Amino acid sequence: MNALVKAQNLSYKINDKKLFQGISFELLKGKALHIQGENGSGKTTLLRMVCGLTKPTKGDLITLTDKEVCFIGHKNAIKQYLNVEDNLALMNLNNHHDLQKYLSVFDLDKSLDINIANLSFGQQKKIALLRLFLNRSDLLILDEPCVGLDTNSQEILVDFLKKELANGKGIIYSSHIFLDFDSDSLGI
Amino acid sequence: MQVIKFEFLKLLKKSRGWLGPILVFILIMIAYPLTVEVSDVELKQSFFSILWIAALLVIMLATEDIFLEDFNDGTLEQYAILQKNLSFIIGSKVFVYWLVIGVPISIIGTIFCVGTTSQTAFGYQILPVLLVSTYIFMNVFSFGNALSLTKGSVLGTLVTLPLLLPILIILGKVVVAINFDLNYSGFLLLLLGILSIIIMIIPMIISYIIRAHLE
Amino acid sequence: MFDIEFNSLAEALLMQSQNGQNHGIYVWSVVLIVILCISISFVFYKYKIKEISKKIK
Amino acid sequence: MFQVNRAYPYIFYLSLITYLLSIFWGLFLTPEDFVQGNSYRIIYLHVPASFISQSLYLAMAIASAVYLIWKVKLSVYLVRSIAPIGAVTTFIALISGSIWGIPTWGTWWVWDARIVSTLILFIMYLGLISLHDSFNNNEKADKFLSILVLVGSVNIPIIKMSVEWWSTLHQPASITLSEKPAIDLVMLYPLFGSIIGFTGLIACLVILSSKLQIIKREKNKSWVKDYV
Repeated sequence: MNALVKAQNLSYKINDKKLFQGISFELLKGKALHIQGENGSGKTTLLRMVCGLTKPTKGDLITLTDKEVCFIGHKNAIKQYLNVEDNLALMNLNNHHDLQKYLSVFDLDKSLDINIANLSFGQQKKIALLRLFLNRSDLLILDEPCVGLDTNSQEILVDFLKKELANGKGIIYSSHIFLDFDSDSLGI
Repeated sequence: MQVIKFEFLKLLKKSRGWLGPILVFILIMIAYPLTVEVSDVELKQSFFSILWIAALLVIMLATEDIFLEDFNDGTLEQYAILQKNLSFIIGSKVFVYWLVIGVPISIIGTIFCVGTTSQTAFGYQILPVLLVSTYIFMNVFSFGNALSLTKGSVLGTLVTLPLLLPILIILGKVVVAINFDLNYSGFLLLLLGILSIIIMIIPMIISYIIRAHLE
Repeated sequence: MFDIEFNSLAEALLMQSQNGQNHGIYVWSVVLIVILCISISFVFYKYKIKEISKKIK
Repeated sequence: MFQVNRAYPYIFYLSLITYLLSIFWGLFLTPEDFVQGNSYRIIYLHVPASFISQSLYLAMAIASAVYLIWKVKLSVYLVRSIAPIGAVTTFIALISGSIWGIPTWGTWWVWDARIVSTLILFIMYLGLISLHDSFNNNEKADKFLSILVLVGSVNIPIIKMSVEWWSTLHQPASITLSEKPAIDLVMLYPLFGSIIGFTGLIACLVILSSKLQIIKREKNKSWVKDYV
């Protein structure tokens, strides 16, 4: 048993308008799945379905992991009026042993006491990505993780994802920016 | 425990969220004597109705964005994914809001009550009633705001305010009971009973609603 | 049991009570309101159904 | 739905005739009330409306429970179609009650518990209508609507008990199942008749309204196209 997600014949419709239909896939440990599709084709909906937020109209979806799922969505889930340190505490990451390493990689270690509202969009995205880098999950679900990131950070992201794949974790992601690592693709 | 700590952190750093409602409450309590001819009798007659309505309106104001902010920045969806027990988080969120806003309002209301009626014994009886009723208001308005999460708070209030009118009627009865030395503790027990049902059920309903919103 | 209470139409419209007050205006205005509300709702729903059926066709 | 359609004219005419006959009976054939004079005849219009306005809410509560538990779509259509009709009947009950109040109590509005709770019921119906009109995602709106109806149903027992809780001007319910009726039998028969007739008429309205709701929501289905 090394499958993480099994999906069979997933369909979703909203107000009788069909979004997608008959999608089946299986995600094994140590594999990545790239969801591809046009705007409005339902990529985000499919990813949220894997997270358990949205229920499919038809079809079965099983997630076979007893750990929490790590989800990076369009919304950053960080508080604008708090500083970086408090936000890390809210995300339960302030005691993580790798925290200092990634803070310095992202050049954030000197702005711990700055309010999020004063940071740029890209920096905010980086803080949201710390949730990914310091994850305690088997299954990583990334919805457009590269929006607003510079090339350097994208490389760091790709390197990290490769390492996680080698560790036997599963990744499902959607991205319009090409990420250079080994992944299957699924078009919807 | 950690959830409660985090909610405290979030609410306390957002001073307009908690200080605003408390100041509005104080202002209402100061403003209403100006509208009556200053004679003690008239003040005492209308004091309690102003007190209940002020508490109701201020709690309504305070719960306005209790879920909206977390919904907009994606915190709620992270909660929904990470923790299975969403209703517990919601229950503690409402509890923290009550602790930070409802309790001060109750204490301030009691002070005003003692000041107006100049009877300290009234204060002892009014304080528990205020504490319980603000917690009930908090829960019900949170429910309303969860219903109309992205539609503005007017709709939610419109829809849930009718549910609170029976509570207001009981509060009116409480004042009569205190004034005439009648069965006061019976009403307090009734309010406590209503509260205990509400804090069991409302967080579950809200978490169901929020999951539906996230869908 | 089945005696008609009023002798003429005018009397029925006025509905004078024993205490001398004319209650007809109250009773008849309520009758009017009820009939209006019910018939307007019927007409409204019939019209709406017709309208949407036309649209679907 | 097709069976309902076939039965509809029978229900409609039968209840219309029953209603009109009992109203006629009540207005012209019953004796004058000793205390209230002729104004008591409003009872034949007021009581059916207030009875129905509460029963409709109960029906909505049951239908929304059915929707939330078994996900039966038809029941939430029922909830949606009942809401405006409930608002209309509550409106009738309020207006007829306050007109009745002028000759009997000398005032058209009293802050009496039962009247106030009927007013609350009216506002709740309006709130329900505004809630389900404000969502563009139908399934979401359905869920929220049925939750709100269920939570609001705590208000119904309060309406029922309020008269006993606060003794004021309003007379207690004229007809109860357990006790002997408080009014004369001669006046009771037409009252029963008008309640039955009015219920039938409102049932017809509900049928029409849910028909509209079904056609609206399922307009892409082929059977709806065949039907219209």
